Amino acid sequence: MKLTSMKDAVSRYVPDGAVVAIEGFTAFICFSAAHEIIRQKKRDLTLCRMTPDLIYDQMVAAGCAQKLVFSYMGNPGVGSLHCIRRAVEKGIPQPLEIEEYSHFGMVGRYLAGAAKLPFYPLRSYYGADLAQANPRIKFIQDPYGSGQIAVVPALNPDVAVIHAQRADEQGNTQLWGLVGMQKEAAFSARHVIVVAEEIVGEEVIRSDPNRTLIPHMVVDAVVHQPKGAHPSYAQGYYDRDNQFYLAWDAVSREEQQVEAWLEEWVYGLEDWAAYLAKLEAQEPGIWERLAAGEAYSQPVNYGVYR
Amino acid sequence: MKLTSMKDAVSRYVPDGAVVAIEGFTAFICFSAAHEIIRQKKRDLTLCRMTPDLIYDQMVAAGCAQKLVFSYMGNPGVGSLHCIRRAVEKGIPQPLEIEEYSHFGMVGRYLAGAAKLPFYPLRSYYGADLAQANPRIKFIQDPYGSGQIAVVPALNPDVAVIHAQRADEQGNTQLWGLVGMQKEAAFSARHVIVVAEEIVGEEVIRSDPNRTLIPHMVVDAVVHQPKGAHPSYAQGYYDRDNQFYLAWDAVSREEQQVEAWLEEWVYGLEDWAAYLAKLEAQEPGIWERLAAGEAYSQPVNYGVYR
Amino acid sequence: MVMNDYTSSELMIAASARALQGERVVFVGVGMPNIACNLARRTVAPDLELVYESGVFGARPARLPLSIGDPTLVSGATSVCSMADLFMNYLQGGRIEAAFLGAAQIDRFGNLNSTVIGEYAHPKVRLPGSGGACEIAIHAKKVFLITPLSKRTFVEKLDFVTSPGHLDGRPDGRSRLGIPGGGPQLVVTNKANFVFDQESKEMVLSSLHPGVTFEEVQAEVSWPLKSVSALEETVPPTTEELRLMREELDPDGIYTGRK
Amino acid sequence: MVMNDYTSSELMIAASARALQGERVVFVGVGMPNIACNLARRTVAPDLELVYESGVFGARPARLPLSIGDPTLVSGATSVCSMADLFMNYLQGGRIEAAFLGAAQIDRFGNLNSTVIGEYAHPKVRLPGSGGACEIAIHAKKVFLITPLSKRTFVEKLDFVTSPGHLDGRPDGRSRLGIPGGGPQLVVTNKANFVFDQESKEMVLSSLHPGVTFEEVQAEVSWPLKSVSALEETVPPTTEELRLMREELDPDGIYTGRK
Repeated sequence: MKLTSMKDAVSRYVPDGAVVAIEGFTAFICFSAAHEIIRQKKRDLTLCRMTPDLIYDQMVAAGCAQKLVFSYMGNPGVGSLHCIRRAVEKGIPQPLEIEEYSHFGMVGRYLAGAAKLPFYPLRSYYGADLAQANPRIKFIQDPYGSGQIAVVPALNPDVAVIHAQRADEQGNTQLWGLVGMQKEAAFSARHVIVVAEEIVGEEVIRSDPNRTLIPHMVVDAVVHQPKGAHPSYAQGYYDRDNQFYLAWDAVSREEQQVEAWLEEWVYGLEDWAAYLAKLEAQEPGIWERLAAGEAYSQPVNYGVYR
Repeated sequence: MKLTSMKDAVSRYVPDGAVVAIEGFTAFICFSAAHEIIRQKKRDLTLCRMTPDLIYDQMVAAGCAQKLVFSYMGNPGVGSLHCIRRAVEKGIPQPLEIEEYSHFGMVGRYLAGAAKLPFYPLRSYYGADLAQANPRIKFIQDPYGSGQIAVVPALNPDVAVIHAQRADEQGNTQLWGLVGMQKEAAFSARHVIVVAEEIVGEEVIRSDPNRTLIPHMVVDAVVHQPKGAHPSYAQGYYDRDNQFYLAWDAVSREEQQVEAWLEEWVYGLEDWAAYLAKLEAQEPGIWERLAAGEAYSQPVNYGVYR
Repeated sequence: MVMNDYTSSELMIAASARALQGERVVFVGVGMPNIACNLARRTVAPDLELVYESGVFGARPARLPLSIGDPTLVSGATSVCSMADLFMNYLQGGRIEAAFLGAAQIDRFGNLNSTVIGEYAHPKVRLPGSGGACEIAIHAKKVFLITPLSKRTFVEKLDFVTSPGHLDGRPDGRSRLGIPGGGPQLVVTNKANFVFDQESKEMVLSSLHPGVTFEEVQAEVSWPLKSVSALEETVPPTTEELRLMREELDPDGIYTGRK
Repeated sequence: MVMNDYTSSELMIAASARALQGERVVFVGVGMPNIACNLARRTVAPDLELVYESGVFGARPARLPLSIGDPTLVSGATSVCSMADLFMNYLQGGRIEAAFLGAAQIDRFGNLNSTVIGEYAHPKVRLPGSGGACEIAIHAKKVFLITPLSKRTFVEKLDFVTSPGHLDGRPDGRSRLGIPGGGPQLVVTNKANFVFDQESKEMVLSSLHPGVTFEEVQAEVSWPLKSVSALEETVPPTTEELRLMREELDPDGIYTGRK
C-alpha cells in the first residue's frame, strides 16, 4: 500500500544529506512537500531543480540545503530569489554550494539519469563561460566528424517529488499541461514520492494509457494532497497565486521577516491541512480568486479489441 | 493550404532516390502512401523503418528501393518477409543494399535526427556482431569514466510519412496508442506528409494540446485517408487485418504471385478509394470484422484562465 | 478431458511460467512467452506486469494478442509510451527484471543468433535480425530462452552473434564489457530444460521432460552436454495450470498446440 | 487620449514587433517581448507562432501571461510538450526563427551576461543565470535584444559570458565554434535602436528615438559608438499599434508603462 501521509513519506524517503529533486517547471511545484521537509528540519540536502523558485528559496532560508543544482535562479515574472542570494552572496544563514547548468543542460542531465546513460550530448555552451565555471560540463569529439559537442553528466537524485493532477493508489500517475521534466525526474530517481491532487480508480488511468507518464513501478509513495502545490498551480485544478509570488519578494528581502514567515506558516503548523485552513482564514475568497474554470479535453476512442 | 490528395503529396515530396521513412511501429503503417509510391513507379528509394513489415516487402517487390535501413525484418506474428529475403538473398527483382541496426539503434537515430544531434549514445552492441557488420555503429569513451558506449548516427530522412488518427488542416497531428517514433520521425525529416483518419477542427486539437505530438510547423502536406493504414490499423478506428498478414505470407513466397497481386491491388487501381471498394466487394463484412468498438478516454480539465 | 495428457507446448509454457516466481516486471513477446507470463500472473507471480517493446506497460489484453503491436494490448493498459521511453527509461533504465528470447541458433554459453544463417554479406538464410533482442539480452536482469530442441539450433558456433549471452564463458565476461543484465538463466525446450553453471557459465541439463532420455537430448545438442548433479524430471503442468491455459489463456489452442 | 503621446515602452514594443515582419516561429518570454510578439501577430506577422520554453507551441492566452509558466498559455494552445522535446526538437532542432533576450550586461558584439556581477566564485550580485538563454542565443536564427539603455548594461567587458553573441567580432567566429544560429540582429532600447555591422559584427546605432541626441545615447554606452551611414529617427508607434496595445494586449498598462 503506497498511499500514505506527507509526514510519513518525507520521513521515510528524505534523509539528511539526500540529493532531492522537487521538480515541476514553473508549474506543479510541490510546496506541501517542501514545507514538510522544512518542518522535519532535514539538513545538508542537495537541492536539484531547473528553477529553484520560491520553494527552494524557502528551504534554503530554513537551512535545509548545503548545495543547489539549478539552471535559473529567479522569481519568475517578479525578480530575485533573495534568500538564495543571501546564502550565495553572504553565506546567510549558511554557505550554499552551487552547481550551475543551463536549462538544456539540466534537461540533458535528467534524460541521462532516467535512461541510465552516463552523459547526455547537447549543442550548447559554445562561446560561453559556464563550462569553465562548472567543470562537470565537458566537450567531446563527434565520432562522425562534426566537431566538438558538449556533454553533461547524468543526474540521479536519491528522491524525486512529483506533483500531479491524478494518480491511482499504486502510483500510476497522469499529468497534463506543463509536464516539464516530471517523467524523466521520476525515472531518474532512486525513490519517488508522487503527490496528487486527486486519487482516482485504476479504471480512470486505464481509460487513457497514453496520459500515464509515470508507472507505479517507479513510485514508492503516493500522497493525496489537494492544493498541495500552492502558490504554484495544477493545470485545470487551480491557478498560480501571483499575489503570493509578489508578496514573497517583499518578505524575502529581510532575513528576520523570512524567519517570522516560516514560523507562522510552516513550523507553527501541524501539516498542509493547517496551512490551507490558515490561507482560507486569511482570504476566504482565495479559491474563487484562483479558480481554474472548465475546459475539458475532447475524449478519444481507444477501442475494445476482443 | 496543406490539405491535398495522396497522389499530389507523393509526387511532390517523394522524388526518385529519396530517403523515405514511412514509420509506425507495428501500428499506423501507411499502406495507402506505399501503394501510391508504387503506382507512381518511384525508383532508387532508401527505405527506413524499424520493422519493414509488409509495407516495404511490397515496395521492394515493386522495385522502388535500392536500400533498406531497418532493425527487424519479419512479418510480425507470422514469419518471414519473403520479397525482401528474395532481394537480399538472390537479388530478385534487384539487389537490395541493407543498413542494419537494433530497435534501440533506430530509436537513437530518430532521436538524434529530430534533435539535430550528430549522434545518439546507447548502451548496446556489447559482445554482439552488429557493430562489425555495420561500421556506422561506433563506440566512444564516456568522458565521466564509465568506459565505452555505443553511438549511432542521426537519421534525417528526406521525407517522413506519418499516419495518425486525427489532424487539422494545418497539420497539427494527434496520435494515441502505439505512438512508436512517429513524433521523432516527423521532426527528423526534411518534409513531412501526415495521413489522417480524420480531419478535425482546430478547436478539437486545442482542446487537448498535450495530445498534439506533431505541430503544423513541421508538416508539409496533410492527406485525409480513412482506413489508409489497412492491413495495419489505427487505434480506436479499426483493427489490424491479421488475415491479410497471413495471406501475404502465402502470396509473397512466389515472385509471380506478388506481381499478379501488385497488378490487381495497386497498378490496376486508380487510388486508395478504389482499393477500399475492391476490399469491400471481396469481403462485404470486412469493416465489421475489423471494427474497433468503443472505449473512450475520460476527459481532463485544462481550465480557462482569464 | 484427461488432465495428465498434455502437449509439450503446455509443458514448456508451464515450466516458463514457474521460472517467473515472484517477478514483477517482465519483457514479453507474443506466442508461448505471452501465455507463460499470463499463466504466471495467475499463479506464481500475481504482481507481474507485462512490458511489450511496442511501448506498453501493464497490458490487460481482452483477447490473445497475435503480435506485439496488437491494439488489444493498448486498450486498458496502465501506460503506453513511445519507443524512445520504452528503450531508454524502461529497458536501459534497468527496470526490466525478466525477459523471454528465442533464436535460430544458440551456443553453449547462451549467445543467440537471429540475424543470418551463413555469411552476413551473402546469407544462406536472412533472418529477421535483432529487433530489440540485443538490448534485451544486455539489460534485462534475467533472460529466459524458449525454443524447440534441435541440433540446427543448439550449435557449437553461431554464424552471427545477435544477442550476447555469457559470451566466452568467463564469469566476469559481461561485466567487463559493461553489460548490466545477468544474461541467460534458463532454457526451456520441448524435451528438456537447461540452466547455466555458476562457474563455467555453460548451459547444462537441469531437467528431462517425462519419458525423455539424456541420449535423446544429447542427440539434439552439438556440444558434449553436462548435467547438474541432481538431474530431475521436469514437473508436468498441474491440473490447474492446464485448466488456465485451456479455458482462459489459449482456448483455441493456437500456441498450446492443441489446435 | 492623444494618440501621438506614447510611452517609451510602447515605442520599444512597436519597434520590436516590426522586427518580426514575416516571421513564423518566435521564442518568447513574458513582459515586453510577449506583447511585441502578440502585436506582430496582429500586424506584420499574421502567421507568427509563439513558443515558450516552458513547452508551449501556438499559445492563445486568454489573459496577459504573468510568467512563462502561466496556465493561460496552456489552455487552448496548439501543442504542449516536455522540456526535453522543447529544447531538443524545437530549439536545437533549428525550428526557432527569432527569439528575444534581455541581460544585465551587453558588450559591443552582443554577448550577454545574466549570471553574475563581479567574480563568479564570489559574486557582488548573483543574477538568475542562463535558464534557456545560452541555448537560445546559440540556436535561434535571429536574436533580438530588448533592454533599457544604461552604461551599467552596455559595458566594455562582461563579467561573465552567459549567452554568446558575435563573440570577438570575427565574422566567422560563431560558425567556427559550430554555432548554428545567426546571433543578435537588433537591440531595442528606450533611447535608440542598434543593429550589428555585417563586417565588424559591432553594435552600431541605427535609429534615434524622437527627441534623443547621439550624445545622450553615447553617454549610456561604454564604448565609442558608431552609427550606420543612414542614421534615422525611430518611427513612433502608429495609431493602430497604440490602439492594439492599449485596448487589446495590455489594457492595464502593466508592461507598456501606462500604469
